[in-house]
Formats: sequence, structure tokens, C-alpha cells
Amino acid sequence: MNRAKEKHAVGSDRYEIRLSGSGGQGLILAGVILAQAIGTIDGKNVVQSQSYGPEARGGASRADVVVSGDEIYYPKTMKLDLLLALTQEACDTYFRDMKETGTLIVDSNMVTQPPTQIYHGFPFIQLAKEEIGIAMVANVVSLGTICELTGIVSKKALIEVVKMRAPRGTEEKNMKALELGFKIAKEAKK
Amino acid sequence: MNRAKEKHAVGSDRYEIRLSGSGGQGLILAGVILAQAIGTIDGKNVVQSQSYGPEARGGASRADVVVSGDEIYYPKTMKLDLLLALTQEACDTYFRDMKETGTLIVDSNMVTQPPTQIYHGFPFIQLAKEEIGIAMVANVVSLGTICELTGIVSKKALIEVVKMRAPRGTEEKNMKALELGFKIAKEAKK
Amino acid sequence: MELKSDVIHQYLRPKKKFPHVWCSGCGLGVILGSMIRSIHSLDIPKDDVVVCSGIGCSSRLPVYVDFNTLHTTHGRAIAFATGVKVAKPRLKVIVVTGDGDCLAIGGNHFIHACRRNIDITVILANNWIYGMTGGQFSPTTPTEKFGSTAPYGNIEQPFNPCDLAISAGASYVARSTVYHVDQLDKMITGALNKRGFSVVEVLSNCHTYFGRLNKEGDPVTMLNYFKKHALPVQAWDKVPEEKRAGKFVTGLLHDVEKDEYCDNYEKLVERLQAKMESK
Amino acid sequence: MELKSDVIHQYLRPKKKFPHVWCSGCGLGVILGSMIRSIHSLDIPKDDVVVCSGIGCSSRLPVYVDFNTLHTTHGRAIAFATGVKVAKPRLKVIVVTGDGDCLAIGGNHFIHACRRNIDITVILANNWIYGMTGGQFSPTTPTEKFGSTAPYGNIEQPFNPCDLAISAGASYVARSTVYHVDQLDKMITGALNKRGFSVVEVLSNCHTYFGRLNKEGDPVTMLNYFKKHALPVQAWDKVPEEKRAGKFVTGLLHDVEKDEYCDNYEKLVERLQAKMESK
Amino acid sequence: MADKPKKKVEDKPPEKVENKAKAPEKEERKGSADPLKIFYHWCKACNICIAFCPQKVFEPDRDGKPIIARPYDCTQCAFCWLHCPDLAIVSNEK
Amino acid sequence: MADKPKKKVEDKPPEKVENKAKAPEKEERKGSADPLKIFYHWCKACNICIAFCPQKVFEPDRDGKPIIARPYDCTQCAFCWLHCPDLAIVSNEK
Amino acid sequence: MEKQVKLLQGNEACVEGAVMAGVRFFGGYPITPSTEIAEGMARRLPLLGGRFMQMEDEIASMASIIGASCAGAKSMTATSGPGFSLMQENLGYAYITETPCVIVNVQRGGPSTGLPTKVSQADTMQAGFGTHGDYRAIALAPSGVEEILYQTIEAVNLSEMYRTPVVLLLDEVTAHMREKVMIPSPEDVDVKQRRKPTVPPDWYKHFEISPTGVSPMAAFGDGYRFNITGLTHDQVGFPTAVSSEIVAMLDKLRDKIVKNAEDICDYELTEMDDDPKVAIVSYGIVARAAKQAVMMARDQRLKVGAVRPKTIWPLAVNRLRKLLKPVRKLIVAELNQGQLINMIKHHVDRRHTEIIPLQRYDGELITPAQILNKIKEVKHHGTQV
Amino acid sequence: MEKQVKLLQGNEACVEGAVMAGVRFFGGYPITPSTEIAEGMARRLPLLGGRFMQMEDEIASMASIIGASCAGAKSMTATSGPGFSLMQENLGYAYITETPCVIVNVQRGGPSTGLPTKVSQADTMQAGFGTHGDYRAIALAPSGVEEILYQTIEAVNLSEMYRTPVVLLLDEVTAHMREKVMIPSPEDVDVKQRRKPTVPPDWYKHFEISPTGVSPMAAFGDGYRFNITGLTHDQVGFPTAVSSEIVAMLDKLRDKIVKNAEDICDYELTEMDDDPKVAIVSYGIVARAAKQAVMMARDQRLKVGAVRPKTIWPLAVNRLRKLLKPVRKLIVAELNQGQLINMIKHHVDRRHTEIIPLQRYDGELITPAQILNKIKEVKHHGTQV
Ligand SMILES: Cc1ncc(C[n+]2csc(CCOP(=O)(O)OP(=O)(O)O)c2C)c(N)n1
Ligand SMILES: Cc1ncc(C[n+]2csc(CCOP(=O)(O)OP(=O)(O)O)c2C)c(N)n1
Ligand code: SF4
Ligand code: SF4
Ligand code: SF4
Ligand code: SF4
Ligand code: SF4
Ligand code: SF4
Ligand SMILES: [Mg+2]
Ligand SMILES: [Mg+2]
Repeated sequence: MNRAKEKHAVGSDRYEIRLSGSGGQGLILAGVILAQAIGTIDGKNVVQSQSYGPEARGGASRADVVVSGDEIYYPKTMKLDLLLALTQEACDTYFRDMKETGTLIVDSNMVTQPPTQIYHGFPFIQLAKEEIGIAMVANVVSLGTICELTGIVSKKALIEVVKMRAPRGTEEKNMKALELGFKIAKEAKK
Repeated sequence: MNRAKEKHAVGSDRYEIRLSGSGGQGLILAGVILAQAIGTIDGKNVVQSQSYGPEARGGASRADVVVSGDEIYYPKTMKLDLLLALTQEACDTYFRDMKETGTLIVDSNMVTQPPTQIYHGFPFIQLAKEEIGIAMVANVVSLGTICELTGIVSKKALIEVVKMRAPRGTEEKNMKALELGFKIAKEAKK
Repeated sequence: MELKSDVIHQYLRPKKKFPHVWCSGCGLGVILGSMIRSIHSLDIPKDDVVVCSGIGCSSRLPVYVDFNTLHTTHGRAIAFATGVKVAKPRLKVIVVTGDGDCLAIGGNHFIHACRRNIDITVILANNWIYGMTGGQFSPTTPTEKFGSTAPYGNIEQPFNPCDLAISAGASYVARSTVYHVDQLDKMITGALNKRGFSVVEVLSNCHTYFGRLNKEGDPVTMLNYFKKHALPVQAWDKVPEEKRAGKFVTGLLHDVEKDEYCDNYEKLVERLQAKMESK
Repeated sequence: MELKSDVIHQYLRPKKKFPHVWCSGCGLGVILGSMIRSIHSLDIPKDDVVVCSGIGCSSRLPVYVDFNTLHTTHGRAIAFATGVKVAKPRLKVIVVTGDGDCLAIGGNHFIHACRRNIDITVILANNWIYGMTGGQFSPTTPTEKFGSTAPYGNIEQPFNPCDLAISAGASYVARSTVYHVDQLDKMITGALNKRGFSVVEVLSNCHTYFGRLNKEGDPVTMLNYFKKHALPVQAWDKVPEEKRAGKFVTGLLHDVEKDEYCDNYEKLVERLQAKMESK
Repeated sequence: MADKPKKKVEDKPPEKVENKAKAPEKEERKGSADPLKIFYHWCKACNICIAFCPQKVFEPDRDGKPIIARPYDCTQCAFCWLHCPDLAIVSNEK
Repeated sequence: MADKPKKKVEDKPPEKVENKAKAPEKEERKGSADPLKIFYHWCKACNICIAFCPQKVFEPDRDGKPIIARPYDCTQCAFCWLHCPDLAIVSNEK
Repeated sequence: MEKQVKLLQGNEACVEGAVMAGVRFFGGYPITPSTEIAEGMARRLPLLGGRFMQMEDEIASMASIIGASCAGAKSMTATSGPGFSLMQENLGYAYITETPCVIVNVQRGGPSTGLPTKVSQADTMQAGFGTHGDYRAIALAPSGVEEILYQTIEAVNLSEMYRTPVVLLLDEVTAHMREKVMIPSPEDVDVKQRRKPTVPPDWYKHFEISPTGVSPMAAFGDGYRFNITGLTHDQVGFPTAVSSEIVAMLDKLRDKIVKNAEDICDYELTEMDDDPKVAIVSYGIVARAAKQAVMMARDQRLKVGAVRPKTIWPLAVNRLRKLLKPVRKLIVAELNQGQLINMIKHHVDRRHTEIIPLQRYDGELITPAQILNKIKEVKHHGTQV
Repeated sequence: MEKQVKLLQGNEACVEGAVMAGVRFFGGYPITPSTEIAEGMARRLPLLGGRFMQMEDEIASMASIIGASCAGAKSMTATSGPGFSLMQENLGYAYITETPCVIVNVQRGGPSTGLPTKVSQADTMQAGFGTHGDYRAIALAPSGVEEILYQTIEAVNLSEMYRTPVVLLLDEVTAHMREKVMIPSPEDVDVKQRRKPTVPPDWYKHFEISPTGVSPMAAFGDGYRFNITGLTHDQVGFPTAVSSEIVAMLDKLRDKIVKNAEDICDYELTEMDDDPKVAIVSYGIVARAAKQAVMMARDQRLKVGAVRPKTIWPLAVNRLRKLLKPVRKLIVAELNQGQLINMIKHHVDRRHTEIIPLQRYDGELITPAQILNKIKEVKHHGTQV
């Protein structure tokens, strides 16, 4: 099956995202936020799923989001358009699930041996720690970056959902993290 | 279906017996004794069954015995060759299950309105009470009578099984009851 | 009691043929009468009474009485009753059950209902045997007694159902027998009056199986047994240990005030609704 | 104790990968260690030990130990164990179970095994919650505490598992905690040594669910809770009622001699065989 | 040699019962002076009333059912109707 | 904003575990003079030993695992190895 | 409007649907992967004045919802395979007593404890034949989150309309994935209520043989006093051993389902308009892969269609036969070793239609690629169709 | 010799057979109409040094016999529909752990409490599909008292040979009727034992994939220490989530039955030699009526035959197809609303064979006359065959 056909086959604007890293990095939540923003505010169709069971306990944790303007038939990812990897292990595990033309975004400190030359690297965790004060918001930083880089979700939607979902008292930090994500992506695009 | 055909159809020597009366008259046990004598000693094939469940609680109680020299296919009675009825109710209920040529034996005190003219009547219960001293052995008396009248079971077998099955201390009474049964039947045949 | 002796008949189902299915002399009929008198004495409308049961001779009781009746699966009556009660708490829910139904297959539902202290009354007809299936030993059959599955005598030890109920959390626990009908009426009335989970264990004669297999023959013999071996709790507490041997204690054994499940739930709902309104 | 501290490792399954599946700090690992030390101290050959369990975090224990292990269905371990024990009475049969496994779905098997006084040791890891399925309240969750299915606080009342076991007929009943490891070792050793049905309730921390949902966070906090609120039975009996409030009693709560089920059966068989021979 | 007591079968009555009575019929063998009514269609002759009546009011009839043999001895103590398992006795008082 | 504690799933470990160790390996960070051995591959950094050691022998490392910081204070009281839920501590004595 | 769109997990959608359909009693026992349903109910019901009970086990759960239904509440439980097995006895009681209630079975790998966190469709046959005796089941199989919401409502409605337990067969994937759901406003939801009796109490028969085949149903406390029993019973509700009454009862249980099968069961069709000679039958989550595969196949100019029964029990047999008339090769794709295929084999005329299994049971989904490959294989081996 | 002939009830014959086959542990809970089996075992086993246990319920009964089997005893339980429903969860555990044991289900009318004292064959499908997940059952259906004895032995043997639970489906009539039974002498009975491992303990895998498809089985206390779990497991017995291991396990459960189906399942043929175009398939007690009807029909010069599978699960499919090849009209007679007929429809080529149901479910037997009538009807309506 050549790639052109494949693209066509799965629906013209189907877009498959995987956020991956290790447990505790908040990637499931990030996936839910992303899906919620795209689905309930941007108004596209969306399916979010995650590894459940043994896999979820292994080294690599992941959240998948499939986006489409049309009906989404198969709910799980088939070939990723976008992979976010916050650890080397996740990157190694999931890179093979990507399309050739897919976008790879990694934490540049954690993924020291990227499997390809074409990727975007940002030190999400370090930045989160240094600029926001807690490493835990690295997930939100990366969401901002994804938004800015791919446009798969609107800023407005993302801001709204992050606000809504942020635990009380952390709204500000999370908004700052999001902005940070936008910023570094914008800079990278330049 | 005419009767000749029917006879043939069910196996040339198939013979169907029903012992009926009311609960507590010991007819199930009589059925088991009869079946055991025919099956394990006379060496014919035999199936004994009884009403179980609601019927067994109603007025009429019954024990069926199907006898054959050949394999017995259908284990339940289809058309009775022999009906023993110790109560009017049992007689009324089961008479319709008899073959036209079947043998009807009743307790002549209990069955005051026999449904046919062709039958054998004996005052089993009264005789048991008067001659043996307990009404309860009427079942055994009637077994003796059946044996003598029909020859469907051998005397030897019946004696052996009644001996075996009689509760300790009652052997003698039961043997006397059996003999009484033989006797009254023999007299009747004369 | 001010009861007319034939008040019972007003509570029997007109469409259901009497006499009942039980053996001549079976204690279950006495329990039937006692339950009806107790309900009557409390003036509970028939429409508000639900009588649930499982499977067993004792569980055949509801079909005769003119209430809402639910004849369920073996051992599960209390769980069904729980659903009925929680869905419509104003109903008076009674479970009639046997030692097998309640304590063998149904033991778990029994202890959990005790624990929840849900407002259900259990009338446990304990005849020390599985009557309906023909005399197998039960969890209350005394050691060494015979059952059709204990042909050499029972090697197991029996439950004390009242102790079990108390330790599991029931708020009202009583014992009586089909001989001690006055006491029985009082115990059942008390149980019905109790807000919480109440258990009345009634020793009942199954002479047909327990009696026959253990040479305690007829109903009269068994009733006499109950008469002789019962010791009311007031007396029990006073007699010395050795005098208790072979006897059993009767009367109200346990009566405490505790939170009832449906009440707790109602309070929770009120609290939540108050909170929602205040928002 | 004369135990080498690393004796435990000789009992872990070589083929089974360690570390175990339990959360960091989960009390179940402590129970695992204690059970192994107790078996070791009694010199029971590995081949003769059978460890059964149902389903739950606690029920995951057997897979790590190098005995005969039977990981069964939720709540039924005791019934499986009964079959094992009765079929081969020389085996030492241990059931490791949780508060949900043993007392919710498995309650009936538990009380019946108590009643039969069959020679099985139950180690009941009571963490007041269903750990494995994610923190639903259990039959031992204290009233008002939170669970994922008790989002507004638990309105039910908890069992006291030891009381239940005693009233149902167990012959050895003890309680300890994962903080009180010396005591725990003693209680389990005692249980294993007992001929009859023995129960050791071990309070164990599930900080991941019970702790988190009830703001008792981490393992250290929960262990400290056990430390502060446990009162050994010797002390318990002496302190006045009001000093007991909020505390729980630990130690050997019940230890009586009774006929054991397998022994009774063996005696029956001998009696019958003697009778047959004499014929 | 009668049957051993009949094997009980689930959810079925173990004894022969007469299903003739639809509702209690007031049958009194001894006229209205009797202290009690006995519904003979329901009575299963268990002997409880006869054996336990403290005043020995009853005698068994041929079938074992109670005949009110000594009506004037009855103290209305209630034992019989409270203990009749077939709910076959009611008082004529009140 | 990290995940809420992860939903537990039946019969699966709720925490990330490292499955690298096959059998206890004796790893000693402080040389053989140490009173204890700690199997770091098994240790899940629960903090129990560190918090409860009566002699405050341990200090947490970067990952929260115990470093035997004050070996000579250890009295071999056994608390740590009896309470380590991961069976990751053994004594060097005896 | 905006508020009406939510991102929900399948299990959450089930809770939404249940609440909308009027379920006010839930009795359950937690089990993966259904637990979120109980948790959602525990949170929601008290707010609505309803009742959530965590019972001591699944047997009690099933009993409690039947009891609650007898008292007039719409009731539900949720479980997975092991719990569903335990419910079988009391489920049979619900069938014979014609008591409306809904049982959600979120399937996971079996048998026994099996694969608690993995997807499966291996309880299909059990949903039709799990309890002893003759009966007919209704079992729905939604294939997405929004549909779970609607089919939960449908399940409650069917249970009320036909006075019968209804099984909702979910699976681990649909239960846990999140999709966008348009929450309908209450006015837009068609909520059915069981038919209540209109006769005076003395005339009331709880199991009356009525023209519709479904008896009106009074609740305890409504002023009708009646008997319910799991014994074979007459119309009034008393045990019976009379042949004609037994047969009437069993036929009623069967006919109210079988005769209404064409109404109860609905099909979703994908690319079936041009009478493809190759088609896929699949249900639940697998149908999503099938649909995807059909799209992929059509892209490759392969004439293929897909049929998805939304109801597994009963199948609308006549419609199915008609639908599949042009089909020569029928791929039946399931997450098991072959279960619904048994029933398809019955109903489809195998003189004309060859039936080809596609089965997966390692706890993973059948992928569109697998189906597409099968399509090609079938096309290749078959006579040129 | 004389002593060898006994008049036995079906349930008594089952006890005889079990004892002969070496059953030494029985865990049960009484239920009509199976109770006499428990009672017989309670009497017999202690005399033989075996153990009878009356458990607290059927769930515990099933658990106890699995436990006993793990400890090395041949074990058995007996129940009826409601109890069989309760056993389903642990029955699944026996399937997945491949633990030999025998479950006797003396069928009565269902669903639920149903008709406790009446005859039925309505648990046929449940015996094949009652528990959740994929598995294959063995279920035998004897049709007379003597055969009950032999099939009980066979059930124990099959369970030992294939390391699987085996269901023996009796019914109220065969269970309670008395027939003459030739009690075989012990030497004449072929008693099978499970294969024991021959490898050293360290090499032992409780679920080894062996050439025969059945793993040798050690007992607890034999010196092998191993793990048994109801989770999907690898060959050693540890839980696994690896695709290939999952598939291997499930295929093993299926294949050891399916591949041996022609060995496991046997047919009794009546008047099938002259290739009758009309035939009856029936099993259990109904086959007795069918045989009678065939005799009656032959008497009337109607060319009819009868086929009786002695095993309901699995059917020897190839043999069945071959057997029925000449048959144009096949009457499937059952005491239910149509259960085995489902499977017959699968397996028989319906292009050539029309399948006609004959069902009765009022708690009474199908009579020879009913079958004969059906035969005539079929002959009449059909093309002249
Ligand atoms: C699931 C199930 N198991 C077993 C039975 C058979 N059964 C019916 S009643 C009964 C025992 C009843 O004993 P008990 O509750 O003491 O009632 P009794 O007849 O003694 O009043 C049993 C075992 C059943 N109906 N259902
Ligand atoms: C029949 C059945 N019902 C429910 C479950 C789901 N389940 C697995 S473990 C568990 C609760 C375990 O609680 P507990 O025994 O306290 O063990 P813990 O995890 O707390 O140690 C439940 C409900 C199951 N596996 N099987
Ligand atoms: S069998 Fe026993 S319990 Fe049942 S009705 Fe007869 S006497 Fe009563
Ligand atoms: S969830 Fe609770 S019980 Fe389970 S391993 Fe974690 S801490 Fe222990
Ligand atoms: S009321 Fe008392 S005295 Fe009168 S007949 Fe009855 S038992 Fe005897
Ligand atoms: S107590 Fe009742 S049933 Fe018994 S003999 Fe007297 S009247 Fe008849
Ligand atoms: S043995 Fe005691 S003193 Fe030594 S490190 Fe451990 S806890 Fe501390
Ligand atoms: S107690 Fe054990 S697991 Fe916990 S920190 Fe110490 S060594 Fe590590
Ligand atoms: Mg009883
Ligand atoms: Mg727990």
C-alpha cells in the first residue's frame, strides 16, 4: 500500500496524535484536555484513548487522540501524524507507529538519541521547572507547543479547557505553562 | 391406529403395569419390588417409574412397571396391560390409560363403581387387616395376586425380593401376605 | 392480646387454595399465624407489607398471605428484599426464610444485611434441616444428628444464628419456638416495630425429616422438646452454667439503637439537596 | 527470633520477576515477609504448603512464593482451599485474602469455614478498601470514610471481622497490623500451629486509595496511624471504655480447642472401616 | 409393608392434602354451644390440639381429627388455635 | 498539572515498577562495612525505612531510596528489614 | 448549546444515558472494566434522589435490582464477565418473572479472570444462553461512546416496554475511550415507562396474557397485592404444573421477543446500496474497524459493504436475510473464537452465501488492515464477484 | 453373576459409576432432582476412604471439587439448573485451569426455579455457553439408567484424559426411573488417570503445550510447586499479556476438544443402514421415544431412522454430516424450545436436508406417538421420498 493511498483511505483529514512518556508525567490528562478542546470547543470529531492494563504500567505511558472533521470510524490510531515523546523509551517504542511524514516532538533533554533527524526538540521539563517552578506542568507546556506548531487545536479552546481543568489554585501556573508552550514553538517556527 | 398394529409396534412382548391407589398404601415400594423381581431374578428387561412432583401429592399415587424380553425403548407406559387400583379415584383416573384387552384388578371394597364389567376384585385391604393383622401389607397381598393371575413375575423371584426388602421383624407377616395373595388369586381363577 | 382468633383468615389469599402444602403438624403453619397476628396488631396496611422469601418449605409461606409477596431464588431473599426496601422505603419488608435458605446458601446476604442494619425483619424458621429437598443436614443441624446426607451422623458444628446476627450488626435479635407462641408473637411484633435489621429465629419442627431421621417422630414429641429445652433469657442469665447444658435461650437477646441504612441514605440525599439549593 | 533476615528470599519464586506489583510502600509486602518467616520458623516443607487466594491486590501474594499456589476466583479462595485440604489433609493450607475478597463476595465461605473449624489459616489483609479495582468502599470501610463509590462518605457500618469469625466458630482469631511486625509474626505462627480454623486479620495500608481518598496520604502516615491506635489485648482489657474510643484491639483474641473437620471425618472413616472389618 | 416416608420433592407438598376447601367454612359438629369452630377441611389431624389442650377438651375422631368432646371444660386458653398449624381452629368467643 | 493518581486496574500493578532485577543482587553503596544490604533494584522508595529507623541511619537519595548515611549508628534493631514492603533490605549480621 | 457537548468515556456515557432514561436504582459490585459506571452512579443518583447500592456481590446486585424494579424503580447493574456469570441464576429469575431491569456487561477477556484489562466480545453467546432453561434475551451492542448513551436509554426503554431484563454488551475499549457526545436535552429523549394496570386490584393479573404479549405491571405498594415467583406460574402469579399454563408462560417469554425482533433489532449499513457481493458483519467496537476497512476498500475500488446489528439478541432475521441476499461472501468479524457467527450461520442461506470467520482473541482490536486483507483474500479466492 | 444385576435409579447408577471411575471427593449442595446423587455419595464415599462434603452452596461446591482435583483427587458435583447457573463462574475457572472434574446437571424445567420436579432438556445450550469467554465444553447425555453408569465413568475418564471439566446432562426422568443394570466387575471397567509429569520438578510446566494437546498434571503435594491462576497464563502458569501466549492458551482449550471431537462423541444409530430419507435426531431420554417411534414406523413400512449423539458437546461433526447425507428430512426432537437444533443447523448441509423441529416443554416427555405423527406429517408434506 503506498502512502498516498493510505492517506486517502483513512479519511482525508484524519489526524492521529500520541502523547507519550512515563507514568506520572500527566500525559493522559494532557490527552483528555487536548481531546476536549478539539471536540467540545473546536467542534471536530475526536476519540481519545489510552493504554490500559499492563502496558500502562510498563515504562512507556501514552494517550492517543484521533481527530477528524468527518466521522471517525476506527477509534484507535493506525499511523501517527504526531508523536510527542517525553522519554527516550517512549520515543523508541512509538516512533515506528508514525507516518513517514509525521511530526515528532521530543523533550530534548530526555530524548538524547532521536531516531530521525527531522524532529522538534524542546526541554519541556527543564523549562517547566525553571520558568514555572514545577516540573509537573511540562505536559501543559507541550500542549501549548503542539497547538502552536500544528494548529490541530485552537488556542482559544486549549486555554479554556486548561483553565477549566486546572486544580484550584494552579490556574495561573498552568496558564503560564501554556503560554510558555506557545512561545517556544513560535520561536522555533521563526 | 388399530389395536393389532399398536401391539406389534411396541415390541411383541412389552407388558405395561400400573399399581395405583393413594399415598401411603405402599404402591411405589410394591412397584420397585415387582420390577426388581422381574428384572434382577426373572431376568427380563424392566423399567420402573413413578409419578414425581405435584401428581405424586394429589389424590392418586402410582407406580409403573414396563416389562419386556426385548430392549425397552420408551420407558414410560403408553397403554397399560395391567392396572391395579386400590382406590376409586385411582381407578377412575387411570382406567382410560388401559388397553382394551388389559387386565384390571381392584380392591373390591374401595372401588365400588368399576368402570367396566371385566375386572378382578379382591378386598385386599380388608384381607390384609383381617388375615395378617395390618392393613399396610395390602400392597404385598396384591403383588401375590398379580403374580398368580398374570404370571408376569415368577413366584420364586417375588418371594425372594419380598424377603429381602421386608423390614426386620416383618418378614413373616410379609411372606404371609404374599401367600395370601397367591391364594386368593388361585381361588379366583378356579 | 386483644386479637380475635379468626383474624388470621382475613389475611389469607382468597385465590390461593387452602389448606397449605406443609405436612400435617409442621411448625411453619404456626409461624404463619404468628406473623399475621403480629402485623395485624401493629395495624400495618396490607398494601404496605412485602413478604419475600427464597426457596424451601418455609419460603413457601408468602404465597398464602394477602400482601405483596416475592418468592425468589434460593438464599437470595434478603438481597431482593434490600432492593425493594431501598427503592421504596415506606414499605414494611419481611423476609421469611429457613435455616438452609438463610444460613447455607444465603449466609452472605444475611450478614451483610445485618451489617447495613437495613430496616427489614427476618423470620428465620430453623428446623435444623433442609425440609423441601428431603432432609439433608443444614448449617444448624446439631453435631451427630442424622440427615439424609449425614447418614452416619453430622460431623459439622452448627451456627448459632442469633450470635452470628449480633456480631454482624443486627439491631434486634430474638429467638422463640413454635411451642412458645405468645412469646413468638411478641418477638415478631417487636421485630416489626424495630427500626433497623431485626431477626427472629423460630425453632420449628420438621418431624417429617429431622424428626424421622433422628427418631423424634411426631409433632407433639418435637413441640414437647421445645417446651422442655427452652430457657427464657431472663432465666438463662441466672442459672449456673451446668444447668444450661442441652438447653437453648429464648426471648429478646439483643436490642440496640443504631443508624438504619435507609435513614442514612435519606439524610445523605437531604444533605446533598440542601447543598445544591444553597448554591 | 533466630531468623536470618534474608531467609525470605529463599522462599521467593525464582522464575517470578521481582519487584512485586504492589505500590511503593504497600503493606502487603510486609505481610508477605511475615508469612514466609512464620512458615520458615515452623519448618514446614515447601512442598507441603498450599497458598490459595482469590482476586485482589492481596490475592496477588501467592504468585511470589515458592509453594503450591492457587490463585482462584474473587471471594472463593476458602472454598477452593477446603477442597484441597479435605482431599489431602496432610497439606498445610493457607488462604491470603482481602477485606473485599473475604468479607464482601466471600463472606459466606468465610463463616462456613469458621463453622466447620477446618484446619486452614486465613491471613486477611484488611486495608478498608477494594484496592485492585481502584478504591471502592468495602465491608470494613469505616462509616463516613470516602471511597470511589462513597463519594459523599460511606453510610454503611463496617464488619468487625474478628467478632464475626469468633461467632461463626473459628478456633483461633487474632489481629495485628503491618506496623506491628513482631506481633504479626507471632500471630501468624500461632495460627499456622493451630489445629483448626485460624484467622489473622492484618490491618494493612492502602495509601494509594484509602489513604488518598481520605487524606491520609502516604505509607508512613498510615503506619503511624496503626502504631498510635492499636491497643494490645492485654492492655485493652484493662483500660476504661472511654480510653478505647478510636482504638482497636490487637493480639490473640480467641483461642479455643474444638473438633477439627478433617479429624472428625478421619474418625468417621475409621469407625466405618472398623465396623466393616468386624463384619 | 408400606412405603418408607415419601421422598420430599422441592416446592411440592410432602403430604396428601385435600384441596376441596376454598375458604374457611364454618362446620360445627356439636352445635353452636361449642367454644370453638374447627374447619375440618383444613385440619390435617396432626394431633397437636388434642395432645396439648390443658383441659383435654378434644377426642380424636376416626381420622385423627379433633372432636370437641368436652366443650364445657374449655377455658378459652387459646392454646389450640394459636398452635394449630393449619389455622383450622377459631374461637367462638368474642 | 499531572495526572490524578492513576486509575487502578484489576490484577495489574498500580505503579510503575522496574522489572529489571531477576533475583536479589547484592548492591552495597557503602562498602562491606555496612550493617545492611539494600537491593536497590527492588526498593520502591516508599520512605518507610528512612522515616522509621530509630537511629536515623538512612538518608534518601535523589530518587528517595535509602542511603546508609550513618552505618555505625545502626543497632540491628531489625525494624527496617521487617518493614520493608519490597523485601529489599537484609542484615549483614549473622 | 455548547454545554451540551461533552467529552465522555463510554462508561460515563452509560451513566448519562441511564440517568436520562430514568434509572433511579443501581445495585452493583465493582469489577474492571465496568467500575466507572458504578462510580458514576454513586455520584449521580443521590443528587437525583435515587439510590446507589454497592452490594456484597454480583448475585446480590442482580437480586437487588429486581427487587427495586418490583417496587417500581427503573433499575440497573453493571459488571463484567465473572460478575455476569454469577448473575445468571437471578437473571433467569428476571426473565421468568418478566421484571424490567438493565444489566451492563463490559466485556473483557475470558474465560474466568482471563484478561481483566483487555478487550473482548467473548460473552456474546452467554448473553443469549447463560442461564438454564428456555428464554429469549435482548442484548444490545453499541459501537461508540455516543451510541452507548443512546443504547443505554434504549436498553431501559426496551426493558420497560417488553418487561424483560436487557443486557447491554460493552467492551473494554468503548468503555474507556473518550468521544464527543451531544447530550440530548430531556425533551428530545423518548423515555418509555412500563405499562401500569388499569383494572381494579381484584382483577389484576401480574402475568396477564394481553393482546400485546406484554402484561401491564403494578409495583409493590401500588395497592395491588400479588405474588411473584420464579416457579413456573399462571397468569395470576401462582405456581402451576398445568401443561397449558406452562406452555403459555414459556411461549409468552419467547414470543414477546421473537415476534418483535424486527422492531427490537436495528442494523447500521455501510455501503450496502449497490448490492456488494462481499460484506462484513460485525458488531460493537469491531464494526468501527469494519467501516474503516470498507472505506479503504472502496478507495481501492473494491465493492464491499458492512452490516452492523445494533442488537445481538434478537437478530431481525428476516431483514438480515434480505440484506444479505446479494452477498456471496460474508465475513463475520468478532473478538472471540467464533460466537455470533453461529447464529449468522443459522439464519443466512448458505446455499448462496459463504460465511468466512475473522476472529481475534488476544485482547487487541481487529484492525481495519486485517479486515481489508481478509476482503482481498476472499475476493481473490472466490469466484470473480 | 446374579449379584451383578441390580435395579437402580438413574441417580443411583450415577453414584455407582462415579465410585467405579475412582471419584473420591464429592462437594455438593442438594437440589431436586439430583439430590439422590449427593445422598448416595454421602453414604458410599466414607466407606471407601473418600470424602463427601455438603458445601454451603453450589459456588463453593464447584470450588471445592476444583480444589480437590488440584490436590489429586478425582472429584465430582451434582446439581440441577439453578445450581448449574451458580456454578458457571467457577466452571470457567476449571476450563481455563484445565482441571479435571465432573459436573452432573440433572435437568428440570426452567428458567429459574421453574418446574423442579419435571423433565426438561433446556440446559443444553447453557452446557456449551454458560460461562463467559471462549472455551469448549464436553457434555454427555445418557438416555437410560445403565448408560448413566457407563457415561459417568466415561465423564470421569474424559475429564482425566483431556484435563477438562465434563458435564453430565441427566434429566428428571432418567434420574428417577429404575432399570436393570449389569454392574461391571472392576476389571472390566477401563478407568483412566490423568497423565502425571515425568520431568524433574524444575522443568515442570503445569500448562505445557505437549504433542497430545493435553498437559501432564501434577497434584499439590507431589513435590512440584507451581502456580495455578484463572488469569490468562503462560505454560508455566504465570499470568501473561503476551499476544502469542494468550492465543496459544485459548487455542489449546479449543483444540484439545475440537480436534478430538470424533473420538469424544459417539452416536447410537437406529435403522440407519438402509439410508432412510427421514430421520430423527434426539438425545437423552427423548431418544428412547424416538427409537420406539422408529420401530413403530418401520412396522408401518415407513423408512425412518434415528441418530442419537451420546455427546452433545462436542458433536462429531464430520461423522454427523456423513451419517445424515442421505437424509432429506431431519426431525430434531428435544424437550425445550429448540436448543441442539441450533447446532444441527450449523453442521448439516441444509441444501439437502430440511430440518424440522419437534419440541415439548411442558414438563412431560415427548411420546413415541408424537414422533410418529411428525414422521407421517413430514412424509406427507415432503416430496415423495
Ligand atoms: C440454587 C439452588 N440450590 C438448591 C436448591 C434446592 N433447595 C430448595 S429448598 C432447599 C433447602 C431448604 O432448606 P431450608 O431453607 O432450611 O427450608 P425448609 O425446607 O427446611 O423450610 C434447597 C437446598 C435450589 N432451589 N436452588
Ligand atoms: C466475580 C468478580 N467480581 C468482581 C471482581 C473485581 N474485583 C477484583 S479484586 C476486587 C476487590 C478486591 O478487594 P480486596 O479483597 O479488599 O483486595 P485488595 O485489592 O484491597 O487487597 C474486586 C471487586 C472480580 N474479579 N470478580
Ligand atoms: S418437610 Fe418438614 S419443614 Fe417441610 S412441610 Fe414437612 S414438616 Fe414442614
Ligand atoms: S492499590 Fe492499595 S492495596 Fe493495592 S498495591 Fe497499591 S497500596 Fe497496596
Ligand atoms: S382453648 Fe384451650 S382449653 Fe379450650 S379447647 Fe383450646 S386448648 Fe383446650
Ligand atoms: S391442631 Fe389443627 S390440624 Fe392439628 S389436629 Fe388440631 S385442628 Fe387439626
Ligand atoms: S536495623 Fe534498625 S537501626 Fe539499623 S538501619 Fe534498620 S531500622 Fe535502623
Ligand atoms: S522500606 Fe524498602 S522499599 Fe521502602 S524505601 Fe526502604 S528499602 Fe526502599
Ligand atoms: Mg430448614
Ligand atoms: Mg482490600
